[in-house]
Amino acid sequence: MRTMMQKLREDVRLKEGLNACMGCGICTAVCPAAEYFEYDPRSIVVTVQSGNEEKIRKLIESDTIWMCGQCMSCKPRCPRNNCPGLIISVLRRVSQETGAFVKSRLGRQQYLILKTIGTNILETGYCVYPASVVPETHPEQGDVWKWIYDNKEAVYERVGANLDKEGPGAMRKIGRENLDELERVFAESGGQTLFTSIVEYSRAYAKESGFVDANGQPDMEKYTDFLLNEDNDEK
Amino acid sequence: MIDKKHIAIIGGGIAGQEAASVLTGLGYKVTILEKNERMGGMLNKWSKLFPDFSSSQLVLDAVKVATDKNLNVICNADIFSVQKENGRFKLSDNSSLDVYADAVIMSTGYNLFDATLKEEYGYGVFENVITSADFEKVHKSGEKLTTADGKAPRRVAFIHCVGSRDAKTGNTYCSKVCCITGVKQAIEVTQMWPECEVFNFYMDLRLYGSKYDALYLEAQKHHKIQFIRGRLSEVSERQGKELQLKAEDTLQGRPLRMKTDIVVLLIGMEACKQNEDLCRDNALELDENRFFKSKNIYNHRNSSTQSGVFLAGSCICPMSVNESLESARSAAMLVDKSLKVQER
Amino acid sequence: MKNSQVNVTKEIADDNYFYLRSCIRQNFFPGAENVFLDILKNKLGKNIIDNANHTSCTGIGYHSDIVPYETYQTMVARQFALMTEHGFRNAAVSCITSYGGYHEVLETWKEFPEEEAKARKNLKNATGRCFEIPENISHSCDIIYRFRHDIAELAKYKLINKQTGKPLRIVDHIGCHYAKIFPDKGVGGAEKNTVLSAVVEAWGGESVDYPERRHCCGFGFRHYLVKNNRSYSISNSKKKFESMEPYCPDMIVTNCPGCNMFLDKWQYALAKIEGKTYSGDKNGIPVLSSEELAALVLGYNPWDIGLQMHQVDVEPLLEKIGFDYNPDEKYLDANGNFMGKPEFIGCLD
Amino acid sequence: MSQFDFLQPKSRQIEIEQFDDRILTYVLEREQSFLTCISCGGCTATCSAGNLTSFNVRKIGLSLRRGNINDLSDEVQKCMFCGKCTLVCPRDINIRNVVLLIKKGIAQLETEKTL
Repeated sequence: MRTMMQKLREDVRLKEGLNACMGCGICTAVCPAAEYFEYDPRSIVVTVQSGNEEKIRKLIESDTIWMCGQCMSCKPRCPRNNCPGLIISVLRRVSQETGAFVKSRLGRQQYLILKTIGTNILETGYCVYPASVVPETHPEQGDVWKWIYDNKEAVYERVGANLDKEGPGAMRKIGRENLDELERVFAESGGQTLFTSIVEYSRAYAKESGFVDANGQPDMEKYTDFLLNEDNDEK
Repeated sequence: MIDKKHIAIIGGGIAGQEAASVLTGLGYKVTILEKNERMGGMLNKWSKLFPDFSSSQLVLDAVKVATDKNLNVICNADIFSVQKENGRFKLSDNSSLDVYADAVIMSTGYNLFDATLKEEYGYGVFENVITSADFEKVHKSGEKLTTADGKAPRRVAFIHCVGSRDAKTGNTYCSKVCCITGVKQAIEVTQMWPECEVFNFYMDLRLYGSKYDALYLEAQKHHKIQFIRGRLSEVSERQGKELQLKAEDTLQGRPLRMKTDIVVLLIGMEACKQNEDLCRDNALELDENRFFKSKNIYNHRNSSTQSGVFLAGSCICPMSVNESLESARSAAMLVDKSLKVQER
Repeated sequence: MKNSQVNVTKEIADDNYFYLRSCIRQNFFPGAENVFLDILKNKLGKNIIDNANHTSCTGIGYHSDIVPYETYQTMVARQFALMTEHGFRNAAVSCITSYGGYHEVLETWKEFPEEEAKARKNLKNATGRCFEIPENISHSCDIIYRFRHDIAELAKYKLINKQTGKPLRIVDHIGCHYAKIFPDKGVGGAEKNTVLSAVVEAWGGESVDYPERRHCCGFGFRHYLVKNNRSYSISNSKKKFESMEPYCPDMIVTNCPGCNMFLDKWQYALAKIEGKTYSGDKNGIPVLSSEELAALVLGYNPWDIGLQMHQVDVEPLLEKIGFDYNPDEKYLDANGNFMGKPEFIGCLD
Repeated sequence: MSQFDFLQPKSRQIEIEQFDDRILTYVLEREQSFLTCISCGGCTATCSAGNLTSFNVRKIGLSLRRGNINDLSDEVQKCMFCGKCTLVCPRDINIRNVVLLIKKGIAQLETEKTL
């Protein structure tokens, strides 16, 4: 069996992101996640650098690796040219491939992201799509967005967009042939495998946690509900 | 035969002068070639020395070579070429100056790191960000350190490792003297302004020298100087030219933000740019940090990779004043030894 | 703040662009993309193509970790293939995440040629397409920066308060992925970025520095995407607003679609939560992208370019500039019929 | 319940200006040696309570310096006052007394509050 460290090292981004860390804390100083969470990118880098299997395993099972916001503010400051944000990406990949992500609350949310962004990508060709920014679940988007949402066709047309229509333009309908290509890219390059891995581990966890339907199969609607309302320790 | 031998010393700072004084004492003819108008080099810019706050003038006066018939001092001589010709060395500057010597000592010293390159610290942009060298200038003038608009600072922050141990600036080595300089200058600030809060932001405190740690203890105990372990990430300016710092309090693992009136950047030492010129026409080499490369760093530290050319002081690597003087004396002894061997 | 001491000079192509759209900008500020194309084609006489076959680069999926790097590289390769097929070598990128992503992929390929080979193989197998590495990748703000003086010459308005005659006080926010990942890919570098401040100054405004200028807006990808995580996002935007507040800015200019949206919406949400704004009035600080700002100085009809889609009302800003516009047309559809209006605009009642 | 309840802006960034230094002042007036702490962790390594619980003496010192009074009051309860920390301190700080003073200081603050 490959060790955690081997799994991490297979990713080129670890080579790009980790030279040697001297623990100065210049990354944590400007890290938006460190300001909000009990989070310290410096200590993550130190853990990965230690190569300690047990510690790394604990790390990828923890909430910690999911706190980074991927802004990469750490990158331009590091005096050793490391990039903690990139190291995090690698940890997250391994966490999802090995199923460790379901062991933490923030990790489990990957299922929610897959269901929203992943579905958007494959079905529309966009990461964000107007119909999916539902005002009820996005109250912070405000009344203007609600008005846009309720009058999508007219508003997008007014500002010259091409919502859901053929041809080029903003928010145009991305043609079937393009979506097919996108799907094949995902199948060919491991995107689909990752989707499946997230879904399968989430289903197993849902079942284990008792979110099952009458036939004893995982009830993913119930599970989604659970994830959406799962207690936030931060509050 | 000694009095027939001529030694050229490039650089009239404390290392060059100390070497000259040993060599003239032994009876050699010596020429010091100084690129500036006056002798003394970088130490001219310093006010008080660590660890005991002696005046730098004391050292400058002590190294001043007594007028000696064997000593020739040439200022404004910016040597850019050292060539071996018929077993001797020919040193030339940009004008018509040519000096011939049997042996050469490099004592070209160091440059200060250009703090504007560390853009995120705002030197040259925010008026209240100064360097350790700027602080010495203020101290030397006998004035008190004030903010740009002349007010007494309520808080001063010293920032360690500026231009040292930093791949971003290309200087991955430690400049060694900045830690203790930070402690010394912090104390000096509290001596100027007893009410002022003084902070040091550091990664490691590398207080390697004799009596340095005692100064650290004194700084904590008697001057209530505070030390925060975390490398400074950025400086920005708030209204009224007050500064804002961001670092991690690494011992707590939390980001920290602090307002301060003045930031002092402890800038590191870099090799002189003209070292490259000086290597061009001979077998001299530079090391990975652009300082002169020693034949070996243990028992031939003062020997360069060109036989007959010797190294003294901080052109080898960052050094404190006393190390520089010791290095100069040992370079001089090595010159003596090598010329005597030649003689035989 | 004085401009950069260490000048980062960056190549910005001067014509023949292949436009790569942004998911977020199309969604929230589609007018900004359209007017950018219009300015380039019809005001500056440039050749820029808007291709119907390109898709999302999947960057949001990549940074929220549901899209693996190998897939992301292949998606980027597909965009490059479309460029190659149309004979274009210069990309004009609307999204900052894509912009950083394209450069990240190119840097990876430079360091690890085997990754490029893999992406080529994946793309070929999946789509039959091939690609050449683009010569130049610029963000739309780079292009506006490059032609800022040409735009200034064509401008109908200056960024000057018409009543006081003083320049508008403008703070900028640079999207993190514009220059933090690769400082040499951003005008002015990562620390003293000048791509927006130079534009503001060229059009008569005053670029105002503020302490948290380089702080992230707080998107955080997964942190905004999951509702329960959004406190992260609003907390970081709040930090920026608090830091801007004492400088009384007339507006915020951004280069990143996401930042533009968050800085607009979080002002509203903060007002709802805390009962305060950071602008000294009830409206909030208007947030415009560099595309929208260019369109304004060129005198485009604000409702053609979609400024009615902002939560913080832009009308007070239009008034300040002395902009000649018709407030009654704000909520008319393409045929001039009233399409209803938002229940509430701005931040506080 | 507001529709915005899910949003709770906050920051855990340390703001030096907002330090509550009442306990620190109280301790320093009575145990000046604490000034010279270098956060080496020698105390934590030898601590009897720390070997059994999550108690960390070095961090107590930090919390004291950074004015985190809330953290302090819970933490100091875990100290067993064995005094080993004082024996190993390279700066010869009477750490045992520091912890004792923190307890007293907090108690005094509480009394002031109730008065």
